[in-house]
Formats: sequence, structure tokens, C-alpha cells
Amino acid sequence: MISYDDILAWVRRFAAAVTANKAYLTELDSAIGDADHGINMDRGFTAVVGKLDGLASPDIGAALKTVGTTLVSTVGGASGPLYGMFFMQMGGAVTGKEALTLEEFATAFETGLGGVLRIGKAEPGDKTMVDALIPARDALRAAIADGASVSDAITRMADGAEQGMLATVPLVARKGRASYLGERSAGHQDPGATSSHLLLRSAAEVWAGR
Amino acid sequence: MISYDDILAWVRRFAAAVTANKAYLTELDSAIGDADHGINMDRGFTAVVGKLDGLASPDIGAALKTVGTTLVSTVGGASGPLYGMFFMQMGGAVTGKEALTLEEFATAFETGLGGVLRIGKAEPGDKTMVDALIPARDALRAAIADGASVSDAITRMADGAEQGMLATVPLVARKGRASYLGERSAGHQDPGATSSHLLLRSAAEVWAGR
Amino acid sequence: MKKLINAPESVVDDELAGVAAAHADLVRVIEPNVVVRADAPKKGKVGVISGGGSGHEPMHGGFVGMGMLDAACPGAVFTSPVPDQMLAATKAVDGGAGVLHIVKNYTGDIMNFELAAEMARAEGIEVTSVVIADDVAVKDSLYTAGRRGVGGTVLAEKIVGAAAEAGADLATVTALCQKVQDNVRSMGMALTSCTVPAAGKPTFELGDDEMEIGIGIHGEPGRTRMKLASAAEITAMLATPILDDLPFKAGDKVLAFVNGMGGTPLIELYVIFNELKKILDARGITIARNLIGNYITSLEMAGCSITLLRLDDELTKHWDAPVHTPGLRWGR
Amino acid sequence: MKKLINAPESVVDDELAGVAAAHADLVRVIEPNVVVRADAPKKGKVGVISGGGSGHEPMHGGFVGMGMLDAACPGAVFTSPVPDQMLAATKAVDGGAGVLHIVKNYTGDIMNFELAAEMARAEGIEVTSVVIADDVAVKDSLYTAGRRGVGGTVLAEKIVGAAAEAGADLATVTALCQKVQDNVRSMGMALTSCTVPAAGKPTFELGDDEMEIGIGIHGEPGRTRMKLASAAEITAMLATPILDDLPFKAGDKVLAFVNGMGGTPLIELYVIFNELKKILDARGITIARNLIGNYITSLEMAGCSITLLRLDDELTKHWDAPVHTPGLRWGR
Ligand SMILES: Nc1ncnc2c1ncn2[C@@H]1O[C@H](COP(=O)(O)OP(=O)(O)O)[C@@H](O)[C@H]1O
Ligand SMILES: Nc1ncnc2c1ncn2[C@@H]1O[C@H](COP(=O)(O)OP(=O)(O)O)[C@@H](O)[C@H]1O
Ligand SMILES: [Mg+2]
Ligand SMILES: [Mg+2]
Ligand SMILES: [Mg+2]
Ligand SMILES: [Mg+2]
Repeated sequence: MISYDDILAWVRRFAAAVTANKAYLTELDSAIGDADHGINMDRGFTAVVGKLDGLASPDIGAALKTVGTTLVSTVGGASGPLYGMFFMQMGGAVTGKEALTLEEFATAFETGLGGVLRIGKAEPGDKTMVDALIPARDALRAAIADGASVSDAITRMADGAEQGMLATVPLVARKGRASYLGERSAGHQDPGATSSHLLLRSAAEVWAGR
Repeated sequence: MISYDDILAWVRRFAAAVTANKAYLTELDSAIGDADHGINMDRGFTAVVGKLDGLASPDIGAALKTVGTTLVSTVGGASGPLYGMFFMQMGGAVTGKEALTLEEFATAFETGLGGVLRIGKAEPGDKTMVDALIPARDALRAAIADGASVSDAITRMADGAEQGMLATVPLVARKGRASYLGERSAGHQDPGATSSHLLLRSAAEVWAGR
Repeated sequence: MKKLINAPESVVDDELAGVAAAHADLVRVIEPNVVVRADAPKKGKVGVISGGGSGHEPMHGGFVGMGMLDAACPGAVFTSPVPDQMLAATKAVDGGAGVLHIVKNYTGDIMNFELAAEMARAEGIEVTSVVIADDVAVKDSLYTAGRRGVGGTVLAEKIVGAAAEAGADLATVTALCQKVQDNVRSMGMALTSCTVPAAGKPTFELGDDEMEIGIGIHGEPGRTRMKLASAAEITAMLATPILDDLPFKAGDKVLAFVNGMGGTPLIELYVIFNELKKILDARGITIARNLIGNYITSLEMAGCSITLLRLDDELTKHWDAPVHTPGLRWGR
Repeated sequence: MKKLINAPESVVDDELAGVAAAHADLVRVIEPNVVVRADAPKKGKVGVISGGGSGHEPMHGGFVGMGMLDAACPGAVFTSPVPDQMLAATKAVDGGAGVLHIVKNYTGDIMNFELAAEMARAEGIEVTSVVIADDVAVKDSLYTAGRRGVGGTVLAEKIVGAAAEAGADLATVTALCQKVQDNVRSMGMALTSCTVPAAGKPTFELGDDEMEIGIGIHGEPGRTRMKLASAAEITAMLATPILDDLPFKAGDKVLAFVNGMGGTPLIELYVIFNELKKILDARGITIARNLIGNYITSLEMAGCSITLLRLDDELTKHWDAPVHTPGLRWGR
């Protein structure tokens, strides 16, 4: 089972990872975007962390929704609505729950991903965060089918995101700012796919050995 | 005697020297001024050279006045009126003459210098072209008193200008743009004193061996 | 990084405080970072708002005032504002006749404005949106994010603002904005990169003899990097794709907008305008109106963009109408 | 050197051609490089002219038009114009009521204007001159070239132009210009040098963490070089010598002019204005009017200057009067 505290620990660990990788994410965005992805994410997750302590009941759905609405209200840019919608929709799928089975976590994750796809309208291969999130989902589903532990399943999920992230390098972007570069966007790793990998790597780290 | 052709050769040689030293004079002006002295002088003397061929009678006074008015009309900045006035006044002192004795040349030069002092109001030691022109005049007067040849006298005159030019290096400027720098103007050679030295060095070169 | 700022985190707040102090007769600044016309809401008047990342000044905050925008939402530097801002702006300017959102075509702007529009509609305010996407440097395709919104936005805000000021209804104002979009094309270039304050170093590096053609307004690198060229050549490189795209034809009257990217002095923009005039003359196109200056910028980037808007009597009339904002003013 | 130009030799001519093409309703450009108000000479109106090196755009050519200058004489970049220009300008604007020459205090400007004034007088035109020397960075002394004319010039041209437009006679217009000079003080700083086109490289070199305090408007190095500081510190370094010099006192009303040097974006100028407001508030000085933007520039230099003008009712009235020039416009 994944507890309420696990979820909060995950969000906190990701927030710390974002801060640690702020310059790196911004650097990636300066190659094919507008040099703000790390700054945007860090602004949002600094605000998120400030909200976590004030949460009243141990409701995973409510907590994730707070993360989402805080991101929408503080990040801006493309990543604000996208990550915001991800957390809001993920939270909506588990309203009132104090703990999640791996299956429930997977379903919630898929609901969040659905929100990203709906508002961002990106297809796999467009060189966006979707290219990390979809392989992550697929890896998680496969791990569950294999009967993997929480720890193993989430690690395989993070590995899936990592491969997806690396696979964005040769792509020519069709969505987001990188698309303005046309062919010149090839050869660079997508910043949003990179932060999405960090998101799932943080989960794998928090839940290691479980 | 200094002939009409000698005077024209002098002006032409100085014009060539200005072109050759355009970047150097501008460089000096960028240290303590506004990086245009070489450009200004070159613009003016390019125009002057264009006028020389069209001169009708062999009148030294008229020729020098044409040089002066052309400079006034094309140079601008501080050096335009100053060099313009120099040549206009010098020409005015020898109107109608086809040749000059060394004494006549000296008097005309002094009249030109008087024009510079009148409109520029600079004192010796203010770190301007005056600091090259006054020692030049003094050296010429001394040479004439010694009974020197034209060639020797003008060379001593150029040497005087050169010493005056070098002596501007440690000075703190009190006139011209360099004065805005206050103490920071010390340690740099004055651009106008440098072009004034070139003016007289050109004369010495043209009349060498006479 | 060399900037006249106190700290990267405070740039936008400090700037907005300066705007509020300088132009209290025209605008007020409300939470969460919205520049609102001093006399908003005006009963019965359609509200016109826009917004986008900061770093493009005077756009958009400098265009709030009589005859132009009713409110502007400045995000962090080069980052779309958040929906809370557009919602607050929409509510602050709603005089009962509805509110038009003028949105530049960037994924972030589109999504954040759309969220705000949904929230505003949920509160009972009628909201329409027009997306400005005028940058011919970007290939237009159904499968991509599409063209960026750049210089045409300034012209749209002026023209649409005039119509709203004159009392046009929401449908008319919205259609007029779409008409501007349909008749405007732009392209830009950079001589230098710019530095996002929080990033601290230039977004891209350009050699001393290089320029970027086809840049946007966010310090994004452009489509091609090439050796520096003359003003005449650069103007042709920008004007030709614009002219061929709409296409503009002999006999057309246009508004020619030569825009500086923030670090380019006026003397150079007039040199470009002079070249543009020659190109349009040769094609039989008349420059009926012009705008020359730094109006939609990328921080301190050196470079320029050209925008051409095909004019008719309606667009010309609204362009000529009085405007009184910090950044654009005539007629009163 | 990265500039949007065709060639260093043609910058000024190309720019003037652009100005003439863009603003034919306001100005015409006559030989030898004089920007003249389209409707000059106006019978019975005092003519107001100014001039100086190019590279300070929009000053002075951008200030020719209704309610400001009747003509401007642009020299080569950073080089005083030649007397032929000021003579042509004086003759072109003389409507029989005399002509005022507004001269910035530089040796070159002073001498060239003086030669022109002598020539104009010889042709029977009454000419007066006022020298603007407002830069407190330069020590004022009888034995030096004295203070430079900088930002105060823009304010003088606007105020004096309004009085001339309203029909004031030459003595009154001249006295008013002197009054502006007596009540205005400025100081500037640079983050970067600028590059004179014909020189091809920066006039001075500044380290990545350095700035120059006390610069003029010709890319001259300033009085002191120091480590980069915050906007608040820089504003204090510029404002304090200005305030102490006149001196400005509690209860004074001022026009606060925050000027960009050409390469500084508006966002930074508003940050500076915000700091200036705090300093003046603390001293009990009221900012009754303000002007924020790039109005008297040094090519593409990054940096700013602050100008304060002590206002009374007369100066305020003329400042507020309508003006319609390419560079400054309000009231019509
Ligand atoms: N339509 C989209 N769908 C999904 N992700 C997207 C889309 N557009 C952009 N992104 C992601 O957003 C990232 C950029 O985020 P960020 O830099 O914060 O916003 P912005 O592009 O507005 O500056 C990209 O790297 C990409 O992964
Ligand atoms: N008042 C003056 N009297 C004599 N010479 C002067 C005076 N002011 C400046 N100069 C000379 O002019 C030179 C600068 O000329 P230039 O650079 O062409 O003009 P500007 O200073 O207007 O840019 C100085 O180096 C100095 O020698
Ligand atoms: Mg980005
Ligand atoms: Mg000089
Ligand atoms: Mg962004
Ligand atoms: Mg000069």
C-alpha cells in the first residue's frame, strides 16, 4: 500500500529534486525553449511545499488536488497547466482515500496523464513530457501484470520515463516552443520530459525497498 | 621660399597622414573622448583634397581659406571649427601671395594659432591641440632667429609639436571632452595634439632638404 | 548578467510598482499582478484584456488605458501568466457587455487563458478569445503548436481597443480582432540573445559576426543562424516571407510596423524602415500608416521585427482613433 | 560590431531618409541634413532649433514638430553638426520673430553654433542661444569646458517649444529656456559601452561585473568605474548628487525623467523609476510629472540617466501643452 505520508514524501522529494535541478532544467529549456522550465517548476513546487504543512485531513485526493491547483496558480507557462492538470486529475481519481493500492495508484496516474493529453493535445513523439509519461505508464502496467512489488513497479516506471526522456533527444518537436525551431530542435533532450522523469524517479527513491 | 605648390603638397601630405592615422587618432579619442577624432579629420581632409584640384589662381591665401571653410563645413565637432579657423586665419594673413618667406610663413601660422586660441579659449596645459601648436611656434621662432634653413626650421617646428604632444600625456584635461574625465584623463595622449603634430610633421617631410 | 534590477525574483514586482507610481492617472495595479485601467469597469463597454510573460514591455501593461486594453496580465519573465490573473482581470473589467481575451499563440498562453475563460464563464461572464498567430518564421501546420503571436498583437490591441471604446459589442469586437489576425504577418531577427534574469546567462550564444533569423519574442533561437548582413539584406529576408505569405499585392495599403527587440536604438529602426519602404515601393504597396520603435520586446535583445497589416477603411479608422496609454498615445 | 546598418558612412543619411519617409506629415529633411518642421517657417512665430551629433535618437530630429522644435541639425554620429546646417535650419524656420538656438554644452557644439549664429545675424536674422549644461557628474568650473548638456535638453526643447507655439516672443522664449537650465540637473551611468559605427569597436571596455558612473551621452567613459550594484543603489548614486546640487528641497514639485541610453529595456527603467520615487518620497519631494523611456540615447549603450526639473506653474503649463512630434506626442 501507498500511504498518505508516502504521497507527501513523494511530492516533497520531487520538490527537492526540482530545486536541485533548477539550473539543469533551465539549461535544457534554453537550448530549445525560453530558458525558464526549471525556474517555473521551482516557483511552483516552492509554493506547493508551503501548502503541504497546512493540509488538514489525511486525504490523498485532496492533497494531490491542492498540489495541482497550487501549480496552476503559481507556475504559468505550459508546464503550469500541464502539471497542474496532472495532479488535479490524479487527485480527483482518489478523493477521500488515505492509502492506495498499486493498482489504484496506476489508475490515478493514468487519469492525471489523461488530463495532460486532453489540454496539451500532444501525441507521442511530439517531443514533450508525454514522451516520458506514456512509457512510464506502460512500464507500470507491465510491472503490475508481472506482480512486482511497489518498489520494483515504481522503479520500472521511473526507468520507463527515463528511456522515454532519452528518446526525446533525436526527435523534431511538434508541440511546445521547441516546435518553432523545426529541424534544429533535434539533438536536444526535452525539458518537460526531463522533469517528468525526475517526478517518477523521486517516487522510486521514496518507495525504494518496499 | 615656400611656393604655392609646396603649400598644396603639405595639405595633401597631411591629408594622407590623417587617412593613414585615422584609426590611431580615433583610438586615442576613445580613451578620453568620444572615438571620432580620426573619423572627423579624415572626413574633412577627404573633402579638402577634393577641392584642391579645382583651385583657380596660385593664391596661397585663397587656398588656405578654402581648406579652412571646407573643414568648417564638413568636420563638425570641436576639431572642425578649430582647424577650420586655423587655416582660414592663416590664409587671411597671406592673401594674394604666390610664395612665402619663412618669416611670412611663421607670421601666418601665428595668425592661425591666434584663431584657435580665440575660439577655443584653451590655455597651455589644458591638454589640447594648443599644447602641440604653441611649442611648434616657439621652435619655429627660435629656428628663424638661428638663421636655419626652411627644412631645418620646419623640422624643429615639428619636433616642438612632437614634444608638446608627448607632454600632454600626464596632463589632466581642462578643455574638450577629456575634461569630463577629470583625473582619469591623465595618462593618455591628446588626440588633437597628435593630429597637430602630424600636421607639422607632414610639412617637415614635404620640405625636407630645402 | 548586467541589468538595472534589484534581484531576479523582484523584477516584475518592482516594475509594476514603477508603472503604478508613474501612471496612476491611467492604470492601477491589483493583485495578483494585473494592470487595470484606472476607470474600469466601464458599464456597457466590452472589456479587452491580454497578457503574457513579462519582458516584452511596453506590451502588454503599457497598452492599458483609453482606447486600447482594459487590463493586462504580466506573468513571470517569458512565462505565461496564471489563470488567476486572467480571471481577476476579466472580473475587474467586466462592465456587463462581455470580455475579449487577446491571446498570443503559445501553448502556455493558450492553456492558461482557456482555464481562466472557463472559470470566468462559470462566474457568469461572457468571454470570447482570439488567438494571434502572425509569425511567418514558423511553419503553419495542423500537427504543430502553430505560428507564434508576435508584432501583430500590438496592432490588434490598438484596433480592437478603439472599437470597444467606441461602443462595439462583443461579437463585433471579436470579429474585428480575428480580422486583424487574418490580415497581419510578422517576422523577426536577433543580433544578440537576451538574458532571462532568473537564468542569469544568455539564452543562446551568437558569434560576433552572426545573427539569428526567425526568432520569436522569448529569446528562443530562430530557424537559421547566418553571417551578419546589411540592413538592406536583413530587411529583405524579413519582408519577403511576410509579403509572400498573405500574400500582400500591388495596390494594397499597409500599416508597416518596424519593431525593436529592446536593445536596438531608434536610429537603426529608421534605417530598416527606409529599406522596407524601398521594397514595398517596388512592389506597388503603399505604406499608409507606420509605427517605429520598441513596442514588443525581448528584454535587452538587439534585433528587430517587421509586421505588415493590410489596411482597409475600418482598420484604418480604428488605428487612427485616439489612444492614451503609457506606451502608445495620440489624439488626446 | 553588430548593427542594423548598411555601412558606417551611410547610417545618418539612411536614418534621415527613413525619418522623412515615415513622418512626411510632420517633417521634411532638407540639405545639408536638416530636419525641418513640415509647416515651417510660421510667420510671426519664434523659431526654436537644436542639433548635435547623431546617435542620440529620438533627440533631436524626433522632436521636430508641433509644440517642440522647428528644426534639428544632426551631425555625424557623436559629432557636432557643421555651421552650414544650423545656418540652413535658422533660415528655414525664421518667421521674422527670431530664432533660438538650444545648444548642449560641448566645445564642438558651442563653436559650431556660434559660427552659425554669426552667419545668420550677418544675414539679418535675430538669433539667441541658450546653453544647456545639466550634468552634475562633471565638476562645474570656470577653468574647464564645464558641465555637459544631457537629459535636461529634452525637457527644455519641449517646454520652450510650447511657449514658442503659444506665440511668446524671442526674449521670453530665451528666458524660459534659461529658466529650465537653471532648474534642471541630470546624471547618467552605463552598463555597457557603445560602438561608434565608423570606429567599429566599443569606445570603452567594461568588465562583466562593472559599471561606469557619471557617463555622458557620447560613449565617453564616466568619472568612476565600479562593481555592478542593485537598481536601488544605482538610483541613489545618481539621484543624490542631483538632489544636492540644485539643491532640491522638501516641498519641491519635480518632473522626474528616467531615460534609457538606447539599449536598456523599459522594464528596467520602471524599476529605476520605482526606486527614484522612494528616494524622493523620503525627501518630501513630489513627482508631479514624469517621463520614462529612451529619449536621449548613446546608440545601443545599456544604462540610464536621471533628470530632475523643479517645476512651477509656468513650466508645468508648457510641459502639459500639446506636442506632436515623431518622438513625443500628446494632446493631439
Ligand atoms: N502541448 C504540450 N503537451 C504536453 N507537454 C507540453 C506541451 N507543450 C509543451 N510541453 C512541455 O512543456 C515543457 C516546457 O515547459 P516550460 O518551459 O515550463 O513552459 P514554456 O514552454 O511555456 O516556457 C516542454 O519541454 C514540454 O515537455
Ligand atoms: N577648447 C579647445 N581648444 C583647443 N583644442 C580643443 C578644445 N577642445 C577640444 N580641443 C581639441 O579637439 C580634440 C578633439 O577633437 P574631436 O574628437 O574631433 O572633436 P570632439 O571632441 O567634438 O569629438 C581634442 O583632442 C583637443 O585637442
Ligand atoms: Mg520554457
Ligand atoms: Mg572626439
Ligand atoms: Mg516560458
Ligand atoms: Mg565628437
